[in-house]
Amino acid sequence: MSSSHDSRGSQNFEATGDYFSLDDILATQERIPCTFQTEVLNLGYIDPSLDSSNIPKGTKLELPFWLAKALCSRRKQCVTIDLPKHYKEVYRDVFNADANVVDLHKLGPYFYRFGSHLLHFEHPESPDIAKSLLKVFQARFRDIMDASQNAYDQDMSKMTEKLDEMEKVIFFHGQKGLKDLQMWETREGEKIKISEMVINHRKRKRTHLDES
Amino acid sequence: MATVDDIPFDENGSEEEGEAMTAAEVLGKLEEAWLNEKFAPELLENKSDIVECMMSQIQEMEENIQRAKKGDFKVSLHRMEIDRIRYILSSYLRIRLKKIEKFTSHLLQTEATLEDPCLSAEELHFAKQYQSLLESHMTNMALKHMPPNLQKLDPKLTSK
Amino acid sequence: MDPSEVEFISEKESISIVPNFSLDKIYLIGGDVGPFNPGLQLDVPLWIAVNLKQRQKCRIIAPDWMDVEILEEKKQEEQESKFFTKMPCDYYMEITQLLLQHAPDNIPKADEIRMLVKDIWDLRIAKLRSSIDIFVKSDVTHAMLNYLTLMELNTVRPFLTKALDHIQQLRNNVSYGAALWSSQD
Amino acid sequence: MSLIRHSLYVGVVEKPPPPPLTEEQYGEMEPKYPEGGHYLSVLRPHGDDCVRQVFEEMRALFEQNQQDVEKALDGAQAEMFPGIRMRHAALERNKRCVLAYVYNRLQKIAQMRWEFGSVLPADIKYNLAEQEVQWFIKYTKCLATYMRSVRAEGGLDLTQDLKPPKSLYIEVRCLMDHGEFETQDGGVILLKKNSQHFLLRSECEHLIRQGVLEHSVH
Repeated sequence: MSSSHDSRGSQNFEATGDYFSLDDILATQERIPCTFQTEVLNLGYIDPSLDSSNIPKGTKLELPFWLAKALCSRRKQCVTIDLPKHYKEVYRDVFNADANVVDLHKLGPYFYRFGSHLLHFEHPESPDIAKSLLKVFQARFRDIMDASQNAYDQDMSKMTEKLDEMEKVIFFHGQKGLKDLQMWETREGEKIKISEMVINHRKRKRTHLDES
Repeated sequence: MATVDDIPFDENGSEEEGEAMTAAEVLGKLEEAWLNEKFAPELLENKSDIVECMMSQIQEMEENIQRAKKGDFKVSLHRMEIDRIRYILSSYLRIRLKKIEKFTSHLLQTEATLEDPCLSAEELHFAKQYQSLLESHMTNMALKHMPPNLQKLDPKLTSK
Repeated sequence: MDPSEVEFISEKESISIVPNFSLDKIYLIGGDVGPFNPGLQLDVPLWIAVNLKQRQKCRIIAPDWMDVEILEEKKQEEQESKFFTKMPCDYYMEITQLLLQHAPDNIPKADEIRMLVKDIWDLRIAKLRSSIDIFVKSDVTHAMLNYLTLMELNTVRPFLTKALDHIQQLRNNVSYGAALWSSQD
Repeated sequence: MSLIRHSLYVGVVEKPPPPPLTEEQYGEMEPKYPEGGHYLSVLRPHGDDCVRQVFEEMRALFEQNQQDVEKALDGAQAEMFPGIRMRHAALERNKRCVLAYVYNRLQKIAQMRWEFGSVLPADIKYNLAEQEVQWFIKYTKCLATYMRSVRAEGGLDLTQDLKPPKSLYIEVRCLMDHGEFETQDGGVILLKKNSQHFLLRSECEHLIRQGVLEHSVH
């Protein structure tokens, strides 16, 4: 079945549809450097290094996106945020030079999704981040496409381990298309097959038996 | 003995703009609906009249086959055709069902506002049942164990 | 969509056969077929042709375009054109595959045909990939991919829809960012 | 009050979402991936204990917030506000994580109806919470009602005809002893391991999908 064609703007990463998404939950768990602008009573325990029952004003902590966002609402800003380092200008310049060599997985497996969430903070550099995200993907796209279409039989882990999660999804869709076509050409595709879940269930049972 | 060739074509053709369609035309419409549904990300308007018409065509053909000689060469072609049509029908309805499961609450919310219903009567029934199964499970497994102000699902967040 | 489904659709295409048996007209739901007379050529849907051939009840006549000379010309044309050329048949890949599998003895120069069709396919797929890349890198939101066949489009469809969804999202980010910027001015 | 250190999602699909607010810096989480970013199709046992721990954490957060709200109403608004907000965010986050956990498991369980059929293998059932087993049964019923309602006698079994048909009959090999099987034309055949049969595609598709028979293509 086709993907959900959302085109409601960047906000939609946090709006409808993604509430139950495990990927989005993981992406919003990524952390952002924050500085507390107010003291927070009784919550010092969230960071053992604080050594205090309160979080004093001026404390610098890396908070997950979901928490930073809640503390940053327009009504009253409890924290100010700094950009995570790989969304800063230095990194953007590196991407500009050659996006293809960058290991996006290492920089955060949800590079694009988290980056899009970051725009929520309306940081002065937001427009540049947005442009950079688009450019990085545009630059990397050809390699992802070619790799996914050319080398079904080769070990692709070298290629995929540098991909962001979204890129991986795209890559595997490409691989699947190629594989389906090959199955069709060899007439393997005609064959009615045992269902995936039954196979996995059997495999697990077998390893289980082997272990015991 | 009646043969499979006695299928009346035009009698069961559904009415569209007052004109009777032949069975072949209805089949064409079904194929079109199937492909459209396959490629559209959202749920399209239901074509239950076409589905019903094709189902009864198949049924009638099957009854005729029952009466025909066993091993008749013609029969096997008719049966193959039935298999092909049944495949389209079930693939079509399956795609719709998956979409209904995916967008249940959104579909139920908008269904009321639509002039032409998107869901067939049977699909609507399924959607309602599915929705209530989902909601009661979420309540029993999670929501009712949460603090009082957190026991509701926010439809703005959860319906897609 | 699985390629087997595209093939399924192509099996509706009409093809000529020469039967070796006789039978009255058959009234199928999808339309009449026949009558069949030994040695008399007639058109039937591909799925019936393949079925009859499997039972050795007919000889299949290769479609006009399934001809070495025509395909060589086609290949040349495809090579020289920047754009996709119109294929002689929307289901060239599927029909070639099916006929070469089930009726190779009825297709003159079957091996050469297989190679040529494969070459044409490869040329077009390479073109398709470059067009996709250009499309992704450019700022246009609609691509005109004239004369692509369903099977060709189908091999990239899941991949392409995912990639385009993603690009769309990132583009929206940019306009969202730009809107913010101007509202702050 | 203390936030309970827990690791929710040990029981989830193979790729664990992160724990909600935990005691130490929210816990580092390297999601383990099966190939292709697809979640494993077999569910791990339901993480009852972990979920219960999250509920306890939520209760604690909620109670603390209630106390702080009272203090805020007594005039300490500015001091209390940031803490209330933080805890509220953690509550919403926990809620989302638990709901996503429950929801994603349900999706898998529904999928099982399509792949295993209407009877689940015992060891799969064992990994489900009692309410999940009940849900499977209800979903199966709900689906059956729908499939029956597709007009015409007997309805339309949507769990078969998953591939375009190529021929009426197919050759199959039996992968295990399955006992007697009544064919559509009334005959009875014995499905014995390694025996080969020529059956109507429509009557043996389910058995192939469930791994009793193997479709031989030449």
